[in-house]
Amino acid sequence: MSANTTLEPVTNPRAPLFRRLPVISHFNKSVGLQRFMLVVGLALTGIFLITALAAPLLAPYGFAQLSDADGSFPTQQAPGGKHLLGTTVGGYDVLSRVIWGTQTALLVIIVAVVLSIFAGVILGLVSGYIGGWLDRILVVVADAIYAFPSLLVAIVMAIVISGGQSSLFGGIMAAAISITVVFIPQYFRVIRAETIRLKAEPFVESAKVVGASNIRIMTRHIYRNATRTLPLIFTLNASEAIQTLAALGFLGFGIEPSSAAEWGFDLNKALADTTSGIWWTGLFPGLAIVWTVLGLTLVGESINDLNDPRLRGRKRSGRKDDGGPSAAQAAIELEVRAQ
Amino acid sequence: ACTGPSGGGGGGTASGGSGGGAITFGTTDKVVTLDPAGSYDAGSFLVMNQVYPFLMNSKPGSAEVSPDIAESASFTAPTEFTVKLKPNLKFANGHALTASDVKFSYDRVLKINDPNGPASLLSNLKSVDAKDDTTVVFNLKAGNDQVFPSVLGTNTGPIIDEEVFPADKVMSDEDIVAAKPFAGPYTIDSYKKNELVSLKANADYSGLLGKPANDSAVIKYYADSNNLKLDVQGGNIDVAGRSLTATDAADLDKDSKVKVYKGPGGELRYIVFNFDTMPFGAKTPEANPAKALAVRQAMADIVDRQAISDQVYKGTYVPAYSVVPDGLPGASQPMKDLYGDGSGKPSLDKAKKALSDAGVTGPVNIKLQYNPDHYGKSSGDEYAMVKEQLEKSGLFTVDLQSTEWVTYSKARTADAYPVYQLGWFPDYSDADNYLTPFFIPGNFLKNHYENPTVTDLVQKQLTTPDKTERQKLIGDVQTAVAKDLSTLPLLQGSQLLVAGKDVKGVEKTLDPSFKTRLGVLSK
Amino acid sequence: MTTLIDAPPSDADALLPPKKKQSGGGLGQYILVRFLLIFPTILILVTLVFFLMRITGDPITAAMGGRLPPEQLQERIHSAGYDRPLLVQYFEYLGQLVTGNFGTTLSDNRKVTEMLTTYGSATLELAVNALIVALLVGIPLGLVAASRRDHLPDAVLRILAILFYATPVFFAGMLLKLVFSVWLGWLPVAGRAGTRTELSLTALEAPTGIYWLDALRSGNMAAFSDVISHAVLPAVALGFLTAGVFLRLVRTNVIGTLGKDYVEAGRSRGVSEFRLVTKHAYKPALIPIITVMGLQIAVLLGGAVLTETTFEWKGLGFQLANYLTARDFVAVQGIVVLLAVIVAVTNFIVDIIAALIDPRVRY
Amino acid sequence: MTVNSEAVPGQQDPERKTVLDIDHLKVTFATDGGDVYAVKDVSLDVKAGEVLAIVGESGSGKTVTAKTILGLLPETAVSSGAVLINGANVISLSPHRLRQIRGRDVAMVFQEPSTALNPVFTVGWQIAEGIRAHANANGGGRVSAKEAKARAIEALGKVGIPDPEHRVNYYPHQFSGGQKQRVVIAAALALNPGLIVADEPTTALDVTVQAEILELLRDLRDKYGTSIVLITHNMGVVADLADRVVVMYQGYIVEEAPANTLFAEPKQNYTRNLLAAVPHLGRNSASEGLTERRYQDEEVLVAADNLVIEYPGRLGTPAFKAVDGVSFTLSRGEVFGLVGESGSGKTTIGRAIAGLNRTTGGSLKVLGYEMLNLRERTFKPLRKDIGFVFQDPAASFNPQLTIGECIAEPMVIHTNPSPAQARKRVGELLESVQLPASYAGRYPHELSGGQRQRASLARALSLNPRLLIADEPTSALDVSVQAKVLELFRDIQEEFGFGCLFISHDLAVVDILSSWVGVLYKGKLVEQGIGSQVMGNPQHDYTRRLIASLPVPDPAEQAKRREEHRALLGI
Ligand SMILES: Nc1ncnc2c1ncn2[C@@H]1O[C@H](COP(=O)(O)OP(=O)(O)OP(=O)(O)O)[C@@H](O)[C@H]1O
Ligand SMILES: Nc1ncnc2c1ncn2[C@@H]1O[C@H](COP(=O)(O)OP(=O)(O)OP(=O)(O)O)[C@@H](O)[C@H]1O
Ligand SMILES: [Mg+2]
Ligand SMILES: [Mg+2]
Ligand code: NI
Repeated sequence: MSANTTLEPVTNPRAPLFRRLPVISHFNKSVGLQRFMLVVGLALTGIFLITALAAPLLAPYGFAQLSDADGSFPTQQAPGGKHLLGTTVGGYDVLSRVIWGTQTALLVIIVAVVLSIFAGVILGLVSGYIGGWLDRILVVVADAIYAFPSLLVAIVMAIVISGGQSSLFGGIMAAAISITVVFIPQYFRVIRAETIRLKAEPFVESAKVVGASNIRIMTRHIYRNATRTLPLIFTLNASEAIQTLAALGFLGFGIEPSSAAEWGFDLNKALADTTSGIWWTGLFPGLAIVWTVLGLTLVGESINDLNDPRLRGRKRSGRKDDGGPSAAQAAIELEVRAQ
Repeated sequence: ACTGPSGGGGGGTASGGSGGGAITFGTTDKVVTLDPAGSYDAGSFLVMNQVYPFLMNSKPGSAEVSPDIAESASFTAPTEFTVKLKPNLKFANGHALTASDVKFSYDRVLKINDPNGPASLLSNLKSVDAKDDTTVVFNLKAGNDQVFPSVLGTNTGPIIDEEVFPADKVMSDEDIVAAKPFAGPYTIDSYKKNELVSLKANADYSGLLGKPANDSAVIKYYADSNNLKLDVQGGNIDVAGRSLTATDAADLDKDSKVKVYKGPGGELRYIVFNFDTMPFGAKTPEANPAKALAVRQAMADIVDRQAISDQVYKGTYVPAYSVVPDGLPGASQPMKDLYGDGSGKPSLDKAKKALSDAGVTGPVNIKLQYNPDHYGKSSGDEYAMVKEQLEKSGLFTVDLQSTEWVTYSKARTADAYPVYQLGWFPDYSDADNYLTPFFIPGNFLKNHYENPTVTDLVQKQLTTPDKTERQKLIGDVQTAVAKDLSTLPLLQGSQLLVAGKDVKGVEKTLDPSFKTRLGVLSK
Repeated sequence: MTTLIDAPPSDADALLPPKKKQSGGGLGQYILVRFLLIFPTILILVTLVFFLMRITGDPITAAMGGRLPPEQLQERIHSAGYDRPLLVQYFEYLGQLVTGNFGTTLSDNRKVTEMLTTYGSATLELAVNALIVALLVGIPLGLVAASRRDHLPDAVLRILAILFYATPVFFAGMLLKLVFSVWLGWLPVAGRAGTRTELSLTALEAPTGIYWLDALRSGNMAAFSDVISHAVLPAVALGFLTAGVFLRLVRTNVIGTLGKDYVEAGRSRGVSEFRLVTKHAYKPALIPIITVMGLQIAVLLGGAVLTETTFEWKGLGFQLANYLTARDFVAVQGIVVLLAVIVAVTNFIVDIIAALIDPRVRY
Repeated sequence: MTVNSEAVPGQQDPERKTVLDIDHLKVTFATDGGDVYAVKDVSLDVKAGEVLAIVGESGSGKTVTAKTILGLLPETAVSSGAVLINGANVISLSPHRLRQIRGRDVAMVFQEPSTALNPVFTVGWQIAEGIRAHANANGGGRVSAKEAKARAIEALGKVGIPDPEHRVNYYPHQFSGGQKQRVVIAAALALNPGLIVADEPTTALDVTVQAEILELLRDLRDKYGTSIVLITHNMGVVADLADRVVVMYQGYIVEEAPANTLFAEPKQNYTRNLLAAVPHLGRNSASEGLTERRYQDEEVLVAADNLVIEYPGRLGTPAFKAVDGVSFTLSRGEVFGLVGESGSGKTTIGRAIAGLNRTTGGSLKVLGYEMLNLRERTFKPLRKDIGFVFQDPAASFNPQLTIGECIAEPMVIHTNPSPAQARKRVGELLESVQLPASYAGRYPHELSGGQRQRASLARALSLNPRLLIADEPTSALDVSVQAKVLELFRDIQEEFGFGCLFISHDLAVVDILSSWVGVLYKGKLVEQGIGSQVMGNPQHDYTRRLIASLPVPDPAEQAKRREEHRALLGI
């Protein structure tokens, strides 16, 4: 009689908190190639995060700085000397803008993902649990938005929102909210699907039989179990947020250079440079995008694989046949008799 | 009025006319519509100027308008502008082109009054009379309108076939092309909107622009000026027009396969001051006209136009020291003398003095707005530089913000922006086009600037037939507004055309009329 | 943008009759309901876009805001009817839609239907090209990765897949253009065809708008090779993005089915590993793969905006960006409706195909 | 080479060839939590034409041993020792040689017929695939598709699929569960292997179907002399089919004996306990000697009258009647046993009583409350009087909460106790189900299956319910654990005296607990009565078949029963 394979608990709830944290618990579970991918992803992401937090220290100049005590920066200067990665057509220091860009990217990720998690989780929980017409309508709406090219939704939203001004805050909010709109359906779908699955789980039903109220069931029983996949979605969506932000910037719906440094925008401006032999203005922002997305995606993918028992690799039993429990039959006999 | 047989010259690729092979012209300006009643933009005009006849047009090399398919055109009374057509004019479809078509063309623009159309240019036109087959009289509301002849050479001006166009609605491009109502230097051979237009020289045209030097021309449309640049470099197109970025232009300058031609440009980029809301403006708590003026003056003293031109635009835009771009009859450069060091360079001392004289202490906070998507990709860099210059003086702190165009153009007239960027492409090549729309009450800036003297001067120059006198008046207006600083002109665009080495005649179309005539190109 | 997350099965399934129905007539009804679901989807998108676009402003301000005094602007807006109550405009628009009248674009005065066919065929061509690249690259590599799971080829392929995905289309496009067009000069920079080819194709009677098809029909081989050489870079830039997703999708699903009892059963009968991967595991995996591939059409179209912009490929995505800037809501709505229809119909077809592959649905 | 030709279906022939010889097999898995020693030391052999049963509790290493025989272990496993099939050692064989052996020398029958068949290929294709895979190895060149198909048809015929020429083109879903298992067996038979390894081949099937499959396997052995390694945890199946039995425990073999000997005189303690724990129909019945229904005069807790429960069809499809006109009563103190095959509607009735399903017709009164048109708000006060024990104890606890929190949940909702009160009460409850009070702080996955089911019982009892619904509370447990839980259940029921609806598909289990038994068949209650009478003297045809199909854990008795019921079962 083989037990039903229910989703195995991702973490042992009693292990020390530290080891239970999403990424750390995943790290402990990983082996071999998967650990390699996770580690590379964590390293890339970590460098990104550190750069973002320490941008004021790391960046030689401000993101919109055009001159220093020695006078105006030269424009389109090749990498080297005072400007390690060169300068742009407007005279910005490329290195500084790449570094400050991490901050913009991080802010947008955080705002976008936090907003969409909130909205998506609440909607998903309620819709999945209550069901009925509300659910159907939300599903059709979410599916419609989900099925529609998300970048286009983001563009439309960016226009609607950037009706405000492109101050740093305004610009980031515009980008973040437009990304949020795109993500809500994703969170909604995932959480709703989980909720529906969990709703039929015996432990939820057992709460129902003892007369727990809907709110209590949603908050105490479903919520925590339904949100287990969130770290995964978080990382994957974070990388998508970067791409969407960059795409918006590239298409000219992003954040202006005087408000913040934004890679997609810089890349857009660099198009003309690249074909004129000025490769440094476009290459570095582009690589920064690839770097960040690669890091986040690697982390997300690894978490995904590690969460999925089917996909999780396991180390081979190293010892071929050492000591092992080759204890004698008699020992068993004892054990058996003792029962 | 139309007698000619219908359905004349069909397709056929037989080459006629003079000149050599086809010329390919690449541009990023898009066509709104080929129907003159429905468009008011450079892209549409580029095609219209090749295929439609005009009463007045400007000859290659000159900005002055003179009769195109007309024999003569002049004021026969202060409010009567009479045009006499050349005899036996014909459209490419065989229909005769008569005074009745002319009347039809102008009536139609006014009647349709399309939201995208040019009807507003004809605000001084009361009615049009076709006296006989070749005589047309334009009845004006205000007399002696010196710019009216110029207006006839703008988007409103194409003469169209009344047998083809519906009188009350805009016609689709495909239908227009199919009906061949063309009588300009070219006719349209094949048409793929905003992708490819192929033109064929029109043997029947005998107007001002002359016979094309090539027998056919192709206009190819690009969205990204970078691709345009790469294609002209690669020889896929012969000439690339307008909107090349500074980097592109600088790079092309170095390329031996192509030649960059630069001509005077009509585009003006300037900063607008809202007299109500700018620092010390009339509606601010510390309203003080003198201080406000001092702030404007100090800014004018400080901005380093040459630096912006060099750094951001690599010389594709040049400094502008007047509200009328250099090169137009009557243009002067009053701001060169009035502000800065007197030679166009900035002067910090002068700025300090201006402020302290007016009793302004401490750095003035300027809320500066620009628009990132309407005036080219470099606006951001341009204004970053303005901010940098202002702040470096220590006299200003700048809060620089940008807003997307539609909101921007609404908000600016709603007093939302105290100090902001705008740009201007002229409707026609006349200094007045830089004055009337800006400095008389009810102007489109809506910046609450009013100076009766300026208003008087502007109206006076408009009706002064004598050229020298008029130019002097125009100079006076420029000086007067330069003193008031309703706007602070920064840069003036130049026209850029890039052509393969083998292309001839490019420089002929680079004149202050800002019109591209494909007919002068050949190879 | 793409999503690498395994899409949960479409929620719309909740509204459908159970797929795995044993009784007769199930498929017919399934198809019908699935088909009917297209309409609310489109209605929702149209509604959303309609109201969103109105919030963003009107085309007249967009075009004339820098030229006309506010009074004149207002007068023009009024005469165009854009200042009427939104609901009135909305129902008017819906009424037009129902009668198949999509209107005329505001910013360049073209019949929306004509505009849609012109640019739609360009986008279709790009999407098909990219899809071919993606399938050719993604599926075999995905199978390799799945069968060599956790070994070196798998590692390399997975990182490659993520790299494909992590590189924004426009960055990839820029690099491709730089290398193959500017430096090597092998392939054209942008556009769908050279000027001469384009002219000859335009002259063609009843062109399909799919250039390589037209070129083939015209029998002009020079034109054909010109068209193909133009198509390569965009197809690769967009195709590889999707190929990364396909690779991963195939890998995950095939690994899933490889762990199923029936594969084990096949193995226990002595079936070779190659056949186990390519037949026993691949075909059942195909059902979810196809479903998610269907969702990828949205990604492809989204990516097309960027690809088209980068390569000056005059298709819907390219136009959409333009029309959005011009606040040409008639055009934007037209394109959105078309894209929504494409996405909905593709997903519909994909669901039907998936249902047909799955023999359980047939009875 | 194959063995079948020389097989003799005799019984005790020492000369018979050994087809499988396992020698000191060890299998270790690498897992997240370190190495798992799944098989520690296993040696056994199988003679031609013999049925060897491997029994043992869950996790004892039966499946791993079976998979090793075909070399099907995952990459994470490392094995040592020897597994000789016709002289070739599977463990050290090259993948290519291994592939030749699989299917030809040894074949496998899986537990779940529905997952062992690829849903997107026809059964014929799947069988032929195995045949063609061996085409070249046999030296006979390629087998044409047609020939392979002919052989597939032949194999289908052998396992008793009617109309095999036609059915060969069917997809798996077009067969019933039992037929699917026949197809799986046909696929295994296709190359006439000398040995078939069958891992729990009947566990997923209803008893009636199980009887048919067992008959089929016996037939194969008798007709073709195929050796069978039969893995099962069901002692009845062992008694029915096996010649020899191997008992596994924690990766070791603890006992090996001919079937008759083992059942008659088990040598090892473990085996003895195991056998004792197996419920045996007719022994230890709760209704022993009753002649009329007990507790008839007690308060009626549940009264169903012509109860109908439908599951709504989706969008136009007609509703599905899961329960159709069922009438019964359940009184205080009584244990009502509800049996029936899978899908007969047992769970549906249980859930309806607990207010988890809506009823659609007839009347269902629970504690006096009419469940038709149930309104959650008015029903809620009654919930504290109803307890529910779920089938799978692992799934019925929220993995994020401790056992204590879970058990306290009903109290918190209904009586709002102080934390100290709750803690105290949880301790008492745990003790009443014979768990240490300290277990309250553990998380569900830190308990064994049997312990979890006890905790689940404690939770159901926390508010002293008057009515308890237990839906297959022991079917997820090993027999030995099941026996203990059943015993506990019986004690507690006697102590608390609640009325209980006890649902199970296992007649023997129901018989142990309930005095009144109802038999459900396709949503209809075809028979109800005193347990011993229903089991001993079934009235309804279906009940008779059900009882006849149930193998009893005693080879001699089972052989007799088989003979008796041959006609009834139609085999
Ligand atoms: N792939 C695997 N990875 C790690 N451990 C495994 C694997 N397969 C089986 N095991 C472990 O090996 C042991 C024996 O498992 P096996 O499947 O043989 O049990 P079983 O006797 O068949 O039990 P059941 O009656 O539940 O089927 C168990 O402890 C199990 O957890
Ligand atoms: N939610 C549901 N929707 C539709 N049909 C259902 C649903 N739940 C159960 N059924 C159907 O109702 C019938 C009775 O199901 P039920 O779960 O009561 O059977 P059961 O006797 O408990 O079987 P088992 O022994 O397998 O648990 C089955 O045919 C089943 O397919
Ligand atoms: Mg097992
Ligand atoms: Mg059940
Ligand atoms: Ni995406």
